[in-house]
Amino acid sequence: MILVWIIGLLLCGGILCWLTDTWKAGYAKWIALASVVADGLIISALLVHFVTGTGPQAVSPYPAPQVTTPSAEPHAASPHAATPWLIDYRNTWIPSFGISLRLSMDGLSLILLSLTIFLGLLAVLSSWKEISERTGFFYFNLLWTLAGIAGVFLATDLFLFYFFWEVMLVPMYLLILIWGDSNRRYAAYKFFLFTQAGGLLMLLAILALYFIHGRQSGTYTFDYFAILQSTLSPTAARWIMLGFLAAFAVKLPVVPLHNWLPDAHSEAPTAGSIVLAGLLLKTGAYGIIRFVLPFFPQASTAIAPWAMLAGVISIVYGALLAFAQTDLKRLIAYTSVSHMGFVLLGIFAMQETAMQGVVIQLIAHGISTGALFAIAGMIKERLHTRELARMGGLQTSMPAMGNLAMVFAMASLGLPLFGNFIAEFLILLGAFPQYATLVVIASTALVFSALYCLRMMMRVFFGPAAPPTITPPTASAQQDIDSREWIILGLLCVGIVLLGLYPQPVMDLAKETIQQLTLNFRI
Amino acid sequence: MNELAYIPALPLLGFLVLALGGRRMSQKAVAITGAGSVCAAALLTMVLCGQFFGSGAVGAAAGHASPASVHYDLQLGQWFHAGALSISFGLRVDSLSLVFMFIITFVGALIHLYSTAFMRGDRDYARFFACMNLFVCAMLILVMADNLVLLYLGWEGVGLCSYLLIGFWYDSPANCLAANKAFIITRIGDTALLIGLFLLFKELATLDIAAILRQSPGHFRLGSPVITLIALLFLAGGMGKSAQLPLQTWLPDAMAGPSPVSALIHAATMVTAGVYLIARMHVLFQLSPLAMTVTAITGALTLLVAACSAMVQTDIKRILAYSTISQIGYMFLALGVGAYGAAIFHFFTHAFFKALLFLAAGAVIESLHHEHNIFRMGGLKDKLPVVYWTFLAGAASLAALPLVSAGFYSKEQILWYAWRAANGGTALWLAALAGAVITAFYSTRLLLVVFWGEAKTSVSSRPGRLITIPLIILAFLSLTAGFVEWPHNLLPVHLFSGFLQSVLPAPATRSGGETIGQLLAVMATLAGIGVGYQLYHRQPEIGIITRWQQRPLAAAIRNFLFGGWGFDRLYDTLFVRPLVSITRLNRADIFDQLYVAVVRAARTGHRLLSASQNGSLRWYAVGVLMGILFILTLLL
Amino acid sequence: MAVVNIDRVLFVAAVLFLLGLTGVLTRKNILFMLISIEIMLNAAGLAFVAAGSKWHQPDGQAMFLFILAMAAAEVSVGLALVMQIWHQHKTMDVEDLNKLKDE
Amino acid sequence: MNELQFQALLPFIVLAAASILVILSIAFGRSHTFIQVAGFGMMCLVVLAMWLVRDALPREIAPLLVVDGLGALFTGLIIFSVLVIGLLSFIYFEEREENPKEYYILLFLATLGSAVLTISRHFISLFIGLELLSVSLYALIAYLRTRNNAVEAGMKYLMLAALSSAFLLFGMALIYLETGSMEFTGIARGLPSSGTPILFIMGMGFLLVAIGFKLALAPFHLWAADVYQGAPSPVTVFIATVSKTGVFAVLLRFAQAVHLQQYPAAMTIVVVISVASMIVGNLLALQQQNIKRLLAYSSIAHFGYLLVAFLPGDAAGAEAGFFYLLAYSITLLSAFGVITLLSTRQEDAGDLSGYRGLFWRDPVMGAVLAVALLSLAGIPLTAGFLGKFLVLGAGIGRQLWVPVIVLVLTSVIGLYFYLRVISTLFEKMPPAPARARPLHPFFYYATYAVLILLMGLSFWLGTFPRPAIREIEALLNIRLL
Repeated sequence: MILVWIIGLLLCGGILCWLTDTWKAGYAKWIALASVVADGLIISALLVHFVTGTGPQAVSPYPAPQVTTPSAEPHAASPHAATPWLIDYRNTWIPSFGISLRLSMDGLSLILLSLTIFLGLLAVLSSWKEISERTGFFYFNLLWTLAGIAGVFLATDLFLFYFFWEVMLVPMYLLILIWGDSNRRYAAYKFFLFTQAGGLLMLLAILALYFIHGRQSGTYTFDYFAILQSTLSPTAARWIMLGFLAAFAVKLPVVPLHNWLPDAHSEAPTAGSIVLAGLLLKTGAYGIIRFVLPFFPQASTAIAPWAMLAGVISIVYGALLAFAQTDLKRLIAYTSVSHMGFVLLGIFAMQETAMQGVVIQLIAHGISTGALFAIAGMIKERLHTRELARMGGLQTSMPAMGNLAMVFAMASLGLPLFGNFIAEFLILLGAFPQYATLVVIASTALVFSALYCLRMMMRVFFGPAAPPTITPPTASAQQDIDSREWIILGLLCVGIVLLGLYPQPVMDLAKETIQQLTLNFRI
Repeated sequence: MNELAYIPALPLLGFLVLALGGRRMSQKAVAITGAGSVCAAALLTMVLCGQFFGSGAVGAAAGHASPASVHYDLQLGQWFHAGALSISFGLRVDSLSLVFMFIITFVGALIHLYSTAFMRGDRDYARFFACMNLFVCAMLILVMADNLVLLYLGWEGVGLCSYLLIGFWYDSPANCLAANKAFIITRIGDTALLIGLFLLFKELATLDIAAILRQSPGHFRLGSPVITLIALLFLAGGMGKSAQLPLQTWLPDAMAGPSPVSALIHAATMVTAGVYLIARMHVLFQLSPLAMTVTAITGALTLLVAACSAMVQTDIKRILAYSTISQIGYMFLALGVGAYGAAIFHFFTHAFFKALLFLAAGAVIESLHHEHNIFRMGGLKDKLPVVYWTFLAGAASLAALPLVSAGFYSKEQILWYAWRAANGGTALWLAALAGAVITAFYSTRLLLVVFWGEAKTSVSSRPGRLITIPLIILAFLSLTAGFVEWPHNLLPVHLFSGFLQSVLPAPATRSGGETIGQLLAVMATLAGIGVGYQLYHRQPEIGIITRWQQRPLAAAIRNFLFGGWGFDRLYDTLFVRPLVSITRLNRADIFDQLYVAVVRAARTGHRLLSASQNGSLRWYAVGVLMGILFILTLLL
Repeated sequence: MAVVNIDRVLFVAAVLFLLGLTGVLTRKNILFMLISIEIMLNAAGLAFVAAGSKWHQPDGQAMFLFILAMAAAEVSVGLALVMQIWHQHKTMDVEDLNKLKDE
Repeated sequence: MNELQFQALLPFIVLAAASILVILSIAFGRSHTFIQVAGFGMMCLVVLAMWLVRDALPREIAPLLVVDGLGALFTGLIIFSVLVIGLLSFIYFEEREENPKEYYILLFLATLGSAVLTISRHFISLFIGLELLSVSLYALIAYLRTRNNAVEAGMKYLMLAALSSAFLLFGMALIYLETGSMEFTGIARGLPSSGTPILFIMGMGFLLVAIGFKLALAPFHLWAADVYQGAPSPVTVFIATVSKTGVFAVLLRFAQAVHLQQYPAAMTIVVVISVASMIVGNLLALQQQNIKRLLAYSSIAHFGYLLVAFLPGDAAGAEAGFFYLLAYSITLLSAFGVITLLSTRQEDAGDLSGYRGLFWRDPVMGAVLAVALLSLAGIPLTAGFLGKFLVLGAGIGRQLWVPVIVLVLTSVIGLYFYLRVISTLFEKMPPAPARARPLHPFFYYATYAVLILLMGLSFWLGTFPRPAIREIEALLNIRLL
């Protein structure tokens, strides 16, 4: 039930924002903040309970009469072994199609959920001043996007999953379309069309799965745990998996399906960029971990080398493009492509260490890239530009921001002390034994990431200040970050360092899930 | 043994204080925090040394103690563990680490004191000390780590600090570029090291240093490809950090940083991290003769190449930079021939005299309002007496002036091992010898040109006491530090090697020829000094140089050496330009075209179909008919 | 009554139908188009009658009556529109009716 | 005709009576408002009648009609649509300074025709219903003789519709000739057990042509855009929803009766038609600037989707099909409602530029239109999504991969132009043109309310379709075996 609350709070909060704004401007942001904070409290309570507290009391969400099919499908094995599921909520929705309103939470979802709320909070804060017009509707969209994302992380009914998957798109689309930058329309279209194309293919796959399972077991249902029990013919498995992968690969994104990302990220308002980079990309990874691997063990082992190859390509290609960009936000956007490549690499290594790395990477990337986007937004508020050519020497006028930016730049180039290093280290280490060559190629990204991060720092904060003819010095252009921005960046900074120094709690939370998963792939 | 933790913790604390509150603190407060933290760390280290000696490590020196190495362990707690991997914040201090810790904290403390005066009035006083403290902390972690991941943390940390400090005066693009260059080139080495880590973990399933050293002899065949690969990857890591061929190009540019930085990071400590790594992992290298040879050759080549470049430089700091590269070359040579102790010993002495030289150079530069070109200096002998005498000591030590200078003892040892050690050889020895000559030569040149002759630039300011005291201390040490270890045919004093032997095995040597070797070494030094004196002091003969300058060939050679053997240009054409141009070309992301094509196709389809909606009723009727015919054809 | 050969009648109907169709497609004058459509409808009616007689059922004829009625209604509306067109455009040419189309 | 059958027919009789009532009240010179209200009342009566006779179902009124669940369902949808359309019509026509009264006669006649279609089980009733529908539509389309080329539109529709009905008749004649029966069931019986005679196939083809024309499926779609654009907005939405609903109902019934799915040839035709419609419709709409034309093209595509649900010919298919139609009707009604409200006296609000920043100018209408478009695009939370979902399900259940894949791909194309319109709605607001205050505030706001209601309905169907689906299933099961 509490899971429903988490999502419901956001939805209601959003509607409230919209309504109040129509008659009393200025309340919206507070309501938004309140609802996010409330969610934050719930989540932190959960975190405290499950991390420090008595630890996961596993609820077994598997259908009572266990059908352990003696089949080649390994995941039909040990569902009774300590299940990773912490909370399970179900309610009927459209019984005639076996669609139920089912939300379940395991360590992984909990982690990503907390990330969602954390970044959501910062997104609200970071648009505090930036959004001056139609605030109500803005926060409505923002909160609904968050709700959709939270739903995606919790849904364990395929239909419901798809439902949330789509729900998070439209508000995001509007965020980009209405509050975006100069080229927003194009970016918004691109974002929506890419993701929707992928999503529809996934819908096909889901339906196919639904019917196959129905034919086998006689009960037509979209329930995740029920479908987990069904066995697929290899060909069917391959095609259906491709359907799922299409959606997730677009979201992740994997080269060459990544083209929506730079435009969307760079045109979106700051909050939008934070949510996009920090959360939306994660849904893709989450989808692969939650659905693709458990549903199609054989098929995914078969495709693993190619997937990892794609991951490596994304890593290198994204890094190279990031190096070439002249637009700050585009640069950061391409770094995401590179970083998410690591995620793909790690997932399909199908190996515990790498998988742990993936989980860390999801959070670390969310924080570091989110922070970079926040900084880019602050710079844009001051200089009214995203062009690297029109920046420079900002360290003089705003040292604090410069130093913080340095922290996050270092984080995203994978320096130890920061979460990203742990993530990349674990991923590479885990993948190395089987796929040495790929890992070696991927490791070159460490150099490339240094290239683009240092270039960014140099162009933005170091060197001589841009001549006033290019960027007219305004009063705002001089002032360093204020207390609100301090809070935002400070929180992120603490987060990323904590993750780098003490990642263990996160890893322990995800452990159960991951072991359950990698159980199927023991070589 | 909890003091261990405080040693790196104190500088860290200093860093945190300065980083968070630095901009609101007075310069005095900043200086006290910055320097104080490191001094405290230094004191702690001394205490630690004392305890260490007390705990019978010296007994080991006499040779009758058990070879089981004396060491202190401290577990600060779990870092992370996943699957088979388990990493902890564990410190492990044995004699090797202790030597490094001593240098880091002690020399570091002196340099911090120096900087408090040197950097006074700088806009970013606090930032400077923050970075310096962070550096000391990271370096300490690097040498104290008990597992490779923690070591890597320190390894990258020092890289970061070096980057920050090279680009400390960020408003000139040149400095930023130098900083980036330093970071990226070392990063290449780091990546190699990381891959080495992966490989090692794949083989041994642990990254704990002690465990690795224990298990690898049993696990790897002697000279098996795997171990060779691992050793070479580690070597590559060392090359990056220690500016060895072919990754040496960043160090000369790194002189863009303030002089104390050059002294601490780019002379005394960070650049020797590679030496530490290899010494620490010597077991792996022992297992792979090939790797050893490569190391030795790298060292030999580097020391020659760098020394030659140092001969012709005109920027005082660049001269010192090249000499640093070349001296580290000596250490690599020693490592390569298995004389780990000798390498560490040379590191020990080198830290003193090279730090001294840099600091002195800094003092000179300051007092000549930022003049770097040695040929516009001169005649400072009487204007800056303290600086002169200390510099003299440093230069003598660098040139390895026999008996009276620390450099002599360490270098002589290396020369001898290069010749006589099991996997040493005449070629290596000759290379080292030639290096010695050149070193002596350019040290003389440096000294004479800067301090003798007539003044060319007026002295603006005299260095204060905070600057001179560290100089004097270092000068003293760079003369006397060598006495802890004598060539065994002169005096049976082997404190240093005895101290280390518990960790680092002494190399097998072919006995004989000590005296010859020493004589030759001495002669080499004296020859170098003599030539330098001839060319740069005896006024009439100064013409020789100028006459050479006229000769095109000589000029060409000189420029070639001056440009650091054209490595920069090579890399520029091989890697940098292609990379940049390719990425520029693809800035618009080629894959976009794919989707543009799709869109274009759809638009075309729209246009074609839209043409059919031409509003003519008869055309529509025809359309219907067409449809019918189509259907009928389908049916029949 | 004399038994008529169904196929022939059907053939006639088909011919009529095609004639009407060609009329619709070839004539430009709205009136003539309407007339051709009438012909087509009647062809269909004829076919119905034939079919009805084949099965000896009244349905065919019944259907024919309906067709007549419907044709009448249709033509009446059609003619009304024709008048409107004449008022507005002063023409009977369908090709002039092309205000509505894609740009 | 016993009185049970009479009962069963009651709603339709009331419906017929409605038009007569209108005629009378015109004769007695009642006002537009009166007629409006009366018509509204009559429609409510029809609904009431349906509620009363729900137990009398299913009834067969041999040989022409059969009143069963399917008929009731579709008739219900038709009546519902007409209720809304009637409301829309009032302000539309009242403000057009035409003489609007006769309009209602035609409207109700057309409705009757369409309703008859839904219950017809015989060629004659089919024919009567269809012609009743078409002939009144000719007049309806051209009703506003002098405004935006209504007459041209009417003429085009008349010609082509007549052409198609000629084909329809000829096809019927051929089938009759072969099978000796004009009842759907009889046709199935009359067929020779082995092999299907050529004439029958041809007749089937002609039949499909006529149906395809009415549903504006490619390649018989050419008329749609022009007629949609030329016709008065309420009539346009009538064509889009009511007439098509009736035709689809009869298609469904006919197919079920003769087991159309058994003829691979026929099925290939349907597949080809549906695929063609999806592609053609979406591509045509891609850069269309006139929203009425755009909706026309999108309707082409949507009926292409609908055929995918028709293909399996099983219960799931019918269910999906009806739900889709329901969602589609609701959506179109709200969309055209907005168009109607925005139309000026001179011309309908066709051009997209008129919608710039609508969301900020008039949030309610903006929201309604946006939601309608999202529903057309099949985005969750809206009825359209569930419709599309069910259709896909029906298709995949029978492994109809080709049309299903095409559906997915084309609906991505479709998404583009829906987004285009939506982004227009959200554009920065230009100086808003001063809108004349409504002449008839009551009806104006009533319309508003209805629009909001429709939006809510769309959300409701999209999120909690459970009751609706239960009802649909229940009704579809009420049938004669």
